[in-house]
Amino acid sequence: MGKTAPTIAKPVSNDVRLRRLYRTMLTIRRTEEALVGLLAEGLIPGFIHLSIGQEAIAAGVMDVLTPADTITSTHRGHGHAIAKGIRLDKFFAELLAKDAGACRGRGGSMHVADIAQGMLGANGIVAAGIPIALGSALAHQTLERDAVAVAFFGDGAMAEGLLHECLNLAKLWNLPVLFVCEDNGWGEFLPTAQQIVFTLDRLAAAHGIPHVPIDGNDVASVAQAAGEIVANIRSGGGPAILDCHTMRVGGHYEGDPQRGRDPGDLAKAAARDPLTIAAKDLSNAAVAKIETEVTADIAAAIAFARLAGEPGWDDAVASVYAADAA
Amino acid sequence: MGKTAPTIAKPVSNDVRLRRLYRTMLTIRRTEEALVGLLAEGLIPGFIHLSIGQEAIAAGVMDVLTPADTITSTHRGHGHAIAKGIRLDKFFAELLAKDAGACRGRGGSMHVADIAQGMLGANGIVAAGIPIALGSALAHQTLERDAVAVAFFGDGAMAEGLLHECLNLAKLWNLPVLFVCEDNGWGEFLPTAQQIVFTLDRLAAAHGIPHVPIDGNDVASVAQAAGEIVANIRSGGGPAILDCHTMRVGGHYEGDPQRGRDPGDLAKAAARDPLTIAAKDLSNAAVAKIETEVTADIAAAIAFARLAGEPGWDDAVASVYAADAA
Amino acid sequence: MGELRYNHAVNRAMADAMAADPTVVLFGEDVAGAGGVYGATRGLRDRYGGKRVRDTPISEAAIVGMAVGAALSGLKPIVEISFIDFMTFAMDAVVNQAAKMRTMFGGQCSVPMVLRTQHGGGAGSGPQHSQCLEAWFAHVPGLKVVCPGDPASAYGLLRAAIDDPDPVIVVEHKALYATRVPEPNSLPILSIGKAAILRPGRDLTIVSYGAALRAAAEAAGRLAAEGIETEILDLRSLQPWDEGAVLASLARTHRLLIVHEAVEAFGIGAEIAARMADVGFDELDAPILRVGAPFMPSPVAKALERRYLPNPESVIAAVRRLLA
Amino acid sequence: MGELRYNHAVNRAMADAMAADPTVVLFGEDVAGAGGVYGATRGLRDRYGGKRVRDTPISEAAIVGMAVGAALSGLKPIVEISFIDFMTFAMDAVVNQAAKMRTMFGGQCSVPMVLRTQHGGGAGSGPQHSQCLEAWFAHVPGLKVVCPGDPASAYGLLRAAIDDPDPVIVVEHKALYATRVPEPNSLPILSIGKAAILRPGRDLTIVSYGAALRAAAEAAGRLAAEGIETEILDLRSLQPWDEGAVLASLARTHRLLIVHEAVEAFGIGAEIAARMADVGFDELDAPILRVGAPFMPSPVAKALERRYLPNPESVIAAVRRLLA
Ligand SMILES: Cc1ncc(C[n+]2csc(CCOP(=O)(O)OP(=O)(O)O)c2C)c(N)n1
Ligand SMILES: Cc1ncc(C[n+]2csc(CCOP(=O)(O)OP(=O)(O)O)c2C)c(N)n1
Ligand SMILES: [Mg+2]
Ligand SMILES: [Mg+2]
Repeated sequence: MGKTAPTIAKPVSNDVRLRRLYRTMLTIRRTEEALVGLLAEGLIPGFIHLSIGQEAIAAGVMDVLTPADTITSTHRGHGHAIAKGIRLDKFFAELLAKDAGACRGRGGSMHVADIAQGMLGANGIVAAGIPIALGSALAHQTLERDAVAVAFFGDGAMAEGLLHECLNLAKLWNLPVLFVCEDNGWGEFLPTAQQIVFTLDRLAAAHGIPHVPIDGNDVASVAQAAGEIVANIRSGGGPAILDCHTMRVGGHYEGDPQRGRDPGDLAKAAARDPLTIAAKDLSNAAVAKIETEVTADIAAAIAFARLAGEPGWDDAVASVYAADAA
Repeated sequence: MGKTAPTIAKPVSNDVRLRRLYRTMLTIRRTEEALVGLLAEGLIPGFIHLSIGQEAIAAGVMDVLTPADTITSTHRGHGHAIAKGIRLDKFFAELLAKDAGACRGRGGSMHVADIAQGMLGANGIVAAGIPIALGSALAHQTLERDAVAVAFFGDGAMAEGLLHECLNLAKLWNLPVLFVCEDNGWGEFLPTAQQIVFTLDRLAAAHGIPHVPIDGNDVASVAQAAGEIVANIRSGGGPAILDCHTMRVGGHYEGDPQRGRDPGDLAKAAARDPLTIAAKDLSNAAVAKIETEVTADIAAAIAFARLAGEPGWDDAVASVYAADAA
Repeated sequence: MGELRYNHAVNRAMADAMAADPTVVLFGEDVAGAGGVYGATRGLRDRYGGKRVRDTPISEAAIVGMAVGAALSGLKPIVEISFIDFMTFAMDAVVNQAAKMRTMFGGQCSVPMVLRTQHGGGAGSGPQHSQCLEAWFAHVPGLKVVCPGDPASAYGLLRAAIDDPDPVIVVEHKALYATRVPEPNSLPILSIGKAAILRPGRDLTIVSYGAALRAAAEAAGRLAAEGIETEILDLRSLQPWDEGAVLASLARTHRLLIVHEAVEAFGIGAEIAARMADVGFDELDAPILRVGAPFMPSPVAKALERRYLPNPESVIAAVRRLLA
Repeated sequence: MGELRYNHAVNRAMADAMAADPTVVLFGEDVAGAGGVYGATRGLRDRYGGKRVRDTPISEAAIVGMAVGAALSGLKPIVEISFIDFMTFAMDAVVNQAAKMRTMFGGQCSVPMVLRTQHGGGAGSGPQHSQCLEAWFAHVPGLKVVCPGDPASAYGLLRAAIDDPDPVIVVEHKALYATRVPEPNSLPILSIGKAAILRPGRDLTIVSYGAALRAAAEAAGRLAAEGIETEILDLRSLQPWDEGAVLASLARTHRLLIVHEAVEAFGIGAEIAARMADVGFDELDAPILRVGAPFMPSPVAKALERRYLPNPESVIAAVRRLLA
């Protein structure tokens, strides 16, 4: 592709960066905690899947992306949307299925998107976002944009043939796409160890795709690794895999009784909280300040969402096709 | 599975075996050559895909299977059906879409099946036979049968996600299934080198599945390797892959002008003819005798097929559901 | 007197079939350990063992394809695809393989598999988890499709599906799993292809199935207060569907309304209307009307979803048009 | 005077669109090097380069999914799936993704992709390569479906599909690729959703599309010799379909026959009949009839396949019933 020198989106001092990363993670955390309450209030339709404990991946990867870069997400996509820059008020309004939502209340939790920010949608279908990211990368490549596409997927999605088709195609066409596996050890109610026999590193090796394993709960490491890999992809290096080891703190969906789950496993997850890990390298004052600011932002966004109006029926009916189409 | 000692279907002296293998290959060859003529006569509906030059794989693998073992095949499935024991008269009648055909003339070339022989069908859909073989293996395992299932597929099918889902599942459940890749270097009109970035050996390694590469044009080697692998699968060893390197002598379908193809490549294929290779270790007399017998068998089968009646309309209409169903 | 819940009826059908026939097996995502997303498979692994009741990876295409192969080789597999929306990954195995094999292989084999899945709205699950795609399957020769609207049919149709030598798609409804009826005296295996008259009436016929029956029943109740007597037919089976029963009812009432949750355009109701506009033409005293979802994806917002789904008001409005 | 072949018209539509708009790209199995199974993409890579015209591996699910992503990010992808039967692997991308995004994302985006595919029989290709599955797509809100029956529509509808901001499925027919007409004076871009009157007539209306139009036309010709004047409507577009044109024709003839190659049950014709049994009820002087494939997989044997496909005799028989 003959690109110019790799650009990292927001290169600044480590401390500034860590604070930014922490803020993003905390925003995701507090947002999802607030969603639990809103769900209990009966304000959120359907199921929601929380990424509590996994925020470092979204925060770290998105930190090295530009607005021109695109991502596709999963059913567990709140963090991706927030880290990619969706406005919080529109996010909450969307989760509450309000007309002022990012998707005018027609997507909800599993389909949050912010196309202008390059967030091409959470996705209710396991693995379905992966080829969409490939297609977006194909557009970047064909139109010679200095942009990459990122496909987020869970470890359970590795059993879908679609991922395998996409690995092959991405390499074959040298697409500027980053595969990010959020390996939380679970696919719904069953440990992925009981679902998947291969490991992603060996699969990647079979395809000749670089594979970088990383502690997905250490946001600084994620950002560092993502930065290097994305720079390489930007400069025409072709697809790569970032394999993030993390833990699902909550259930598969909010309210999941987590029957089969070992309590020790839950304790382990709590001990590896990405917020705690990041906070170690920040001053207490910085942490407190971020907490205050984030809390205020979220409160404002929720207030907005609560007051926002319901989506209109006629608007929805008219939304299926472009108005100006033949 | 705790099976008893592995059984090779038909263990006999090498010479007897080689003659049997040669006969199978020659039957496939002469059958397909005859099909070319029948197609030109306008007697065969639709496209046909010939396995000329690839007969050693079908002959070698099927030689180590018992009638209880099951196989699933591809669009290029004539050889598999013949080697698995379909009656030639019913085969030809099927290709001519006659009522006396193995499938009463309703399958034709791409859907030849002989369920009683464990031949669960050629298949017009790339990769679609693979999970069917897995399911058959699941039945063998669940019902504690001393049987294995074999999935034949082409190298082009490696791009279908379905294969990858099946590799994972086969290993996860330790299914008695053999994956046989017929790697002829082509997927339709494009070399597979331009379609697939990974190699099957490394893919197999990623799954912890044994992978045995073999010269697919040397029938003795194929039979030898298949025998050992199938014995291991029978004794509970779980899935394995037999990766057969071969060459497509003709076009993708009979009549394919083979535009993009290098003539040198065609010459190379001719030089590696599996019949020639096998004949080296047989006496001229033996070869001549087999030729005579096979020719006679095929002539009789074709005569039968030509005279057979057309399938009936009412029968076909009534064939969609079981007559005795609720 | 106990009660029978829809998801327990589904469970009992599988349990009874597995007890009766050792070749019946069940697999799907989270059916074994977790007992299914809607609890319909709970306890089956404990009772019938891990060999017969298995959790699968998230590989819809492969697991439905496996069911086909298993059915060809002596098992009677029940495979669960937890949302019909995910069938989009597994259409080949059902449509190109299972459905065609009996004919295509000249009667050499049966494919006695059951695909249990679940459709519909009411849970705010949004556009990718609320579709009603049963019309796709009804259009494919070789498949049978049933859609139980109450616990007794859930039992009776699933048992029939498991017994059937051909591939049957059983479409349950997420909003029905928790519904219950008093424990019936008997729980017969039903016949695929037979409709049931849920309510007799002389003024018009409503043909419906699945969860939409509730809207029809509620509407009929309210209309009865005005002296309008609605006959309600529960199709139960969509392929084959009981043309004779629909025609007989039409011959009594001369007015037909079809109600379903699927998108109206090109839905199940289209075929019923089309057949009645042919074989039932002389019986018709009024246009054939349909109530189905408008041509748009399922809304997420509760108020919109309520309006999107068939409801007593939309049914009553259609009835008034029909009787006008 | 030259001639225009159907596959050349398809080719020219893509070539013209690619010349007019650099964001139009094409990919699919064997579309670049080989020029497509039916030659419809021949020469396009030479003219527009390997970046815009690409051969793909055999990965239908991924390539259709890629088209969705490409369409979201500034390209206008045309993706070819060489047989509609293979769409069984790629339904998620079309149905759950492309179709829903405009609504589901609240109007933030268009998904201007075209999926070219091919259906139908007549080539002895058997049960897995002859299906007509267009009704599946017509049932999905958010998709458009067109089905050109002649070279000029093949051009005009494909151009319209490429220009359209929404996902359009273009269903060609294998038996039409080699058909030709005298080179038309002009080759306009057609409007999706508009039917065309191929033959005016006062006695009955035949609504049809695709290759089945040939049987309808042949039948109409023979019937004309007996003084029966058939009006033939080519739907061209199946979703949306031209309800106004069908109704207007019915209002003239008062008799309706729908002819298509797809399996009759739950096919495209069902919806047309159902709508006319509603909005056109007062115009009907006779039952609405359909000619479609019987409920069975496509036969392989030539004689059976001929009988399976709509043919002048089956159309004439239906017309006689209609006029009886
Ligand atoms: C095609 C498809 N199959 C099944 C499901 C149901 N489902 C939703 S999330 C999920 C588990 C996904 O696991 P993983 O990819 O690891 O993501 P995680 O939930 O762990 O973040 C499943 C099976 C689905 N949504 N789509
Ligand atoms: C799902 C599907 N996609 C595409 C095709 C068209 N097709 C038929 S054979 C073939 C090539 C298969 O290549 P390979 O698997 O290597 O088998 P070979 O023909 O070389 O024996 C293709 C693309 C098909 N039949 N099914
Ligand atoms: Mg996971
Ligand atoms: Mg090949």
